[in-house]
Amino acid sequence: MKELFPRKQVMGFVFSLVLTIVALLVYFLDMSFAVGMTVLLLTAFTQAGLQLIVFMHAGESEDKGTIYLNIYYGVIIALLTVFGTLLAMIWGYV
Amino acid sequence: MKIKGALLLLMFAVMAVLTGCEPLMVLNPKGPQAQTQADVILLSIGIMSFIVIAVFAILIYMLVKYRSSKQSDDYEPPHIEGNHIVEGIIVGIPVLIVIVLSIVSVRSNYLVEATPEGYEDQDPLVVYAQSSNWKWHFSYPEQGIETVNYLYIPTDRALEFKLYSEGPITSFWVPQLGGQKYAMSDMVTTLHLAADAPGEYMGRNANFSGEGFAENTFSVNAVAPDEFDEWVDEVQETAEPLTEEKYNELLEPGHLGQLTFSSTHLEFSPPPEGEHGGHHHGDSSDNSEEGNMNMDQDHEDHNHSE
Amino acid sequence: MDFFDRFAIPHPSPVIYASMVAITLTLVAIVAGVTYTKKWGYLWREWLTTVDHKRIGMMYLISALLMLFRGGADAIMMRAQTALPENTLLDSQHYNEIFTTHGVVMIIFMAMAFIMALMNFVVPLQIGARDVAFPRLNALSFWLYFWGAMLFNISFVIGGSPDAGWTSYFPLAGNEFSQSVGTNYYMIAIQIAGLGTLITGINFIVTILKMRAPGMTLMKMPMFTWSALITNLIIVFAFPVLTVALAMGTIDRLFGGNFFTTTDGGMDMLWANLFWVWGHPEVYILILPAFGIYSEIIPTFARRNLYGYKSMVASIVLISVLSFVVWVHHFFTMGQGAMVNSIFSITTMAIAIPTGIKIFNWLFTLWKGKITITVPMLYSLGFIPIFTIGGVTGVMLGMSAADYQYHNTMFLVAHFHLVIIPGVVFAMLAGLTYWWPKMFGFMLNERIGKLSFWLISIGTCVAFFPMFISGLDGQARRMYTYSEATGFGIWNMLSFVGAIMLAAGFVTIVYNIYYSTRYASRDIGSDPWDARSLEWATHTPVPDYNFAITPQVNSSEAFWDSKKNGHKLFSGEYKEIHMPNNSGVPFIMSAIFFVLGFSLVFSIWVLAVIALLGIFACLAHRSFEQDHGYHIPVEEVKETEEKLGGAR
Amino acid sequence: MKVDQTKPLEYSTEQNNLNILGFWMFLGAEIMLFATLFASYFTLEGWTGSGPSGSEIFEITPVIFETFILLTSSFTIGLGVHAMRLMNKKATITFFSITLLLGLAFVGFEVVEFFTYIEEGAALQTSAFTSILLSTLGTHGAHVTFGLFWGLFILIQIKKRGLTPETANKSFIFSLYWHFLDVVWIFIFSFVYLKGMM
Repeated sequence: MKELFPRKQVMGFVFSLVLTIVALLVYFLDMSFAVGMTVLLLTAFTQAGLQLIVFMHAGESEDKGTIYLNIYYGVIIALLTVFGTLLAMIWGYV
Repeated sequence: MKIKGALLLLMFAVMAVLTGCEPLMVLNPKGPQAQTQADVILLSIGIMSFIVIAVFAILIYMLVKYRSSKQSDDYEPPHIEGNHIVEGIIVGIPVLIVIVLSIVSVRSNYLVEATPEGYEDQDPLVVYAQSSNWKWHFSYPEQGIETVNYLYIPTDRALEFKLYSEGPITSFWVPQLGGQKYAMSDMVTTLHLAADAPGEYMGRNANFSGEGFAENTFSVNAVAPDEFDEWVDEVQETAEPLTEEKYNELLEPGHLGQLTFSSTHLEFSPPPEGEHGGHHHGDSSDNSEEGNMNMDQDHEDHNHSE
Repeated sequence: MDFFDRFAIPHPSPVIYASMVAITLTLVAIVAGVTYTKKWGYLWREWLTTVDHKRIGMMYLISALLMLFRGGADAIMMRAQTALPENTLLDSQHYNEIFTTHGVVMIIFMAMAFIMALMNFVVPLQIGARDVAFPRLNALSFWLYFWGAMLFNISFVIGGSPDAGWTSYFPLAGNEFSQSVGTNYYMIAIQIAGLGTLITGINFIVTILKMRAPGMTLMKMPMFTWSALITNLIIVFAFPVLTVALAMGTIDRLFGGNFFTTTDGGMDMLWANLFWVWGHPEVYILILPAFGIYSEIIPTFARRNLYGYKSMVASIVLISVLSFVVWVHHFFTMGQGAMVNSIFSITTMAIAIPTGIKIFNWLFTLWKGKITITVPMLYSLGFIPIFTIGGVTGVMLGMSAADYQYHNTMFLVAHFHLVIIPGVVFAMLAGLTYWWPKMFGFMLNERIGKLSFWLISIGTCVAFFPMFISGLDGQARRMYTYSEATGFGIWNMLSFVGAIMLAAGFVTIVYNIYYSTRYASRDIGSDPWDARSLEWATHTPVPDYNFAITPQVNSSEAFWDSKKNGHKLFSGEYKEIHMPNNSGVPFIMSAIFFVLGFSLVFSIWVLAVIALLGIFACLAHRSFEQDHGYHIPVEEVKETEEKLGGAR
Repeated sequence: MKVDQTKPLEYSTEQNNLNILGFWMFLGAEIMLFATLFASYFTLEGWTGSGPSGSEIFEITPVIFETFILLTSSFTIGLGVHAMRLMNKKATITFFSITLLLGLAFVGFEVVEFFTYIEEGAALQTSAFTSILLSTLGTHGAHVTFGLFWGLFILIQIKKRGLTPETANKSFIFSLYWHFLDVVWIFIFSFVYLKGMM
C-alpha cells in the first residue's frame, strides 16, 4: 500500500495545499493591493512550477530540453501578451 | 534583363519621390504637426533610399559579375561559411539606422501628442468632433455652437480635438494639418492640431465604417482669428439651436450637407468621458433588454440619452 | 430577422446570380464527371482518406491555386471599380464585401494553404522521414482547412459575404451595424480553418524535432526546414489568440455577449488588440517559409552553399520572438499616447535588423557563384528588390508619428502588398516551379514561366507603386469611390493596368501547367536542377515510403555532399517498412464541422447540437480505435526501388 | 512495433514519445489560449456597464471547495500514473476513478455557481465583465467536462485491454492534461477570485 503513495508526490501535494492556504490569507487578512498581488503572484507561479516538475514529470524524458524550452517560450509570450495588452488597452491611456 | 527590371523599379521610386515634392497633401503641410510628420517622412524616405540603392547596387553587381555565362565551364564556386566582419557590418549598419530612426520616431511622437510647438502659452480651442454614420458633428463648447460636416478654425491657435464616435470606429484625418486619430464609442481621444495658413482643407474619416464610408468627408476652413470670431458671432445670431429631437434625427444613418446650430449636443448627450466613459458606463435605464440577442435592433436606440 | 430572410443576399446583383448558376453547374459537372468515369472509389481510397503527406500537400496546392483565383477575381473587381472616379461598376455594399473576402481568402485560404502545401510535401522529404509524426492529424488539418474554406466561400451566394474588412473591427462587425450573417461566416469559417492550422503547427514541430535522419543535427537542417520549424512554433503560440478572439466575436454575434459592443461596458478596442496579437505573428507565419524557400533556391542556382547559415538561423529565431511584441503598430492611432507608441515603434523597426541580415546573406550567396537564371531563380532575384522596397516602407510605417499620416491610406496598402506579393506569392510560385518535377515527374515550361514572371513582377510594380503616391495625397483605403477633383484617378487607373498584368501572369501560369502536362518530357531523372538537399535524393515519383533506406546525413547539404564529395547517403539492407493506414474519419469529421459551422452561421440550433454530437462521436471512435498501420514487406520495397531506378 | 523494455510503458515506443511531445506542444498552445483569456479578463475587469462587479458576486466558500477538490484530483491522478508505472492495474483504475469523481464534483460546483451568477443578474449578456468572466470560467469548465469523457474512455480501455504501451500512453497524456487544468485553475483562483475579492 505504501508504495502507492510515493513520498515526493505526497510532499508535493502537502506543499500545494500550504501554498493555497497562504494565497487564501490574501482574502482573510487585510492586506494592501500591492502586498496581496505579490503574495498571489508568488504562490501561483510556485504552484504552477510544482505541478510541472512533481506531477507532470516534465524533466524525465529524453525531450526534456524541448519541453522546458516550449514551456518557457510559451510563458514568456503569454506574459508579453497579457502585459502588452494591459499596456495598450488600460495603462497607456492614463 | 534583370537590370532592366531593377532600373524600372528605381525609376518608379524616383518618380514617387519627385512627384511627391509639391502637390501631395501629406507632404504639403499647413500646420506645425503636419510639418513635423512631413519632415519625418522625408527624412525616412532619404535614409531608406540609401538602403534601397545599396541593395540594388549589390544585386546588380553580383548578377553582372557572377553569371554562369561569364564563367568558364569548369569553374566550381567555393564553399564559404560566412565572415564575421561582413556579418558585423550587415548587422551594425542596420542597428545604427534603427537607433537613429528610433530617436526621431520617439521625439516626433511626443511632439505630435502635445500642444503644437510655439502655441504652448495660449488656451487651445477645444472642439468635440463626433462621428455618426456617416457624418461629422463638431461642437464648440466654449462658443456654444455646433456644425455638421464642416469646421471653422482660427489660424495661429492651438486646436484640441476631442474625438468620439456614435457607432463604428472612425478616424479623424485632416492630412494638411496633421495625422489621424481614432474616434470610438466608449472613450474620448485627443488630437492636437494647429493651422499656420488660412485656406480650405480636406478632412475625412479614414477608418472604414461601412456603407457610406467613402463619402464621409468634411471641409476645414482655416481663417484669421478675428474672422473666426465674426463667424462665431454670426452663427450665434442667425442659426437655430440644436434640439435633442433634431439631434436624434441627424444621427440617422445617411449623408447630410453642411449644417450649423447655435447650441451643442454636449449637454443632453454627453461624450463618453469621465463618468460617461465606457469604464464606468453609468446609465442603467435601458440596459436590461439590450443584452438579449436582437438582430433587428436599430442602433439609434443606443444613444446615451440621460 | 426572420429565419428565411437570413439566407437572402443583402445586395443581389447579376454577377452574384451568375455565380450561383456557375457554382451549381460546376458541382453538377464534377459529380457527373466522377460518376461517369466511375472514379468515386478511387477518389475515396486514394485521396479523401489518404494520410500521405505528399498527397495532402498536393491537395493543399490545388486548393491554394483555386483560392488564388477566387481572391484574384475579387482584386480585379476592386481595381476595376476604382479605376475611374465615380465609377458605378459596383455599389458600396458589394465593394465592401469584395475587399473583405479578398483579404480573408488571400491570407487565410490562399497563402496559408500554399505554405502548408510546400511544407507538407517538402519537409518530411528534406529531413529524410517516412511521413509526419501524426499522419492522421495531418489529414484532419487539411480537411478542416478545406471545409472551413468551403464554408467561407459559399457566403456570397447564401446569406451574403462579410463586409467589415478582413480585420473585421467591432462594433462595425457587431450585430448593431452588420446585420446580415456575413460576419458569422467570417468568425466560424476562420475558426474551423484555424483549428486545422494549429494542428499542423504541433504536427510539424514534433516531426522536425523528432524524425530527422540520423546525423542531421539542428544546425545541419536545410534552411527551409528551419523556417518551417519556426513558422510552426509561431503558429502554435499565435493561433490560440485568434481562436479566443473569434470565439468572443461569435459570442457577441450569436449569443448576445458584450465584449465589443458599444453598450454595457463593451470595449471595441479589445478586438483590434487581440486580432493583431495574432495578426502580426501571422505575417511572419506567411513570410518565414518564403524566406526558407529562397534560401533553398538561391544556393541551388548560384551553385554555392548558403552564405551565413548561422546568422540566417539566428535571425529567424529572433524574428519569431520579435513578431510577438510589435502588434500595437497596427493601431498607433487608437490613442494610447506617445509612451506606448514609442515602445512599439522601436520594436517594430528592430525587426528590420534580422530581416536585413537575411537580405544581405542572400546577396552574398550570389558572390563568387555561378548563377543560372531559371524561373525559380528569377522569382528569387525579383523578390529581393521589390521586397526591399516593401520592407523599407514598413520601417517608415513603423515610425509612429509618421504613421498617423500613413495609417488607413493607400500607402499602407502599397506597403503590405509589396511585402506579401514578393514575400509570399513569388516564393510560392518559385517553390511551385522548383519542386514541381519532384511532385509530378515533369518540369514546367521555362519560356512560359519567364513570361509569367515578367508579367507578375512588372504588374506588381505598376499596380502598387502608384498607391504610395495616392496614399500620400490623402486617398484612404477601402473607399469604393472618389470624386474627380481629388486627382486620384490617374494612380488608380495605373493600378488597374497593373492588376490586369498580374491577372494575365496568373493565366499564363495555368496555361503553363496545361502545356507542360501535355508536352513536357517525363524523362527528367530524380534531380533535374542539380540541387543540394535530401528531397532530391529519392526517386521521382516519390514512393509511398519516401526513402527505402533512411539516409545518413553529415551536413545541411547532404545530397550535394553525396554528389560532390562522395558522402554515402544510403547504406544497409532494405527492411520492412511500417506505414500508417488510411482513414476516412478526418474527412467525415471535418465535413461535420462544416455542418456545425453552417448551422451556427444561420443559428439553426438543433442541427448544431446534432453536428456537435457527431464530432464527439468521431473523437470517441478515435479513442477506442486500435490501428497499428501496416508493413510493406522487403520484397515489395525491393521491387518498387528497382522499378523506379535501380536499387542503391 | 518496437517496444523498448527499459523505459516506462508510456515512453516505450517511438510513436508514444511523439505523442507525448506533441501533447506538450499542445499545452504550449493552451497556455496561450488561457493567456489570451486572462489578458481579456484583466482588460475588461472594470468594464462592468450596469452589471455587477466581481467583488459583488464572488463567494469564497464554493471557490475554496472547488480549489481543494481540483488540487486533490491532480494529486490522485499523479498517484494513478505512479501506480501505472508499478504495473498495478487495480490501483491505477481506482485512482483514475477517484480523479474523475472529483472532477465531476468540481463541475457540479461550477454549474451551481453559474446558476447563482445568472440569478444574481450576472449572465453572459449582462456586461463586458460578465461576458469575459463566464467565458474564462466556462472555457476551463468545458475543458474539465471534456476531460471527464476522455478519462472515462481511457478507464474503459485500461479495464478491457490492460496496461499496454497504448493505454499507458493515453493515460499519461491524460494526466498531463489534468494537471494542466489544475494549473489553470490556480491562476483563475488567484487572479480572478482572490484578486477580485481582495
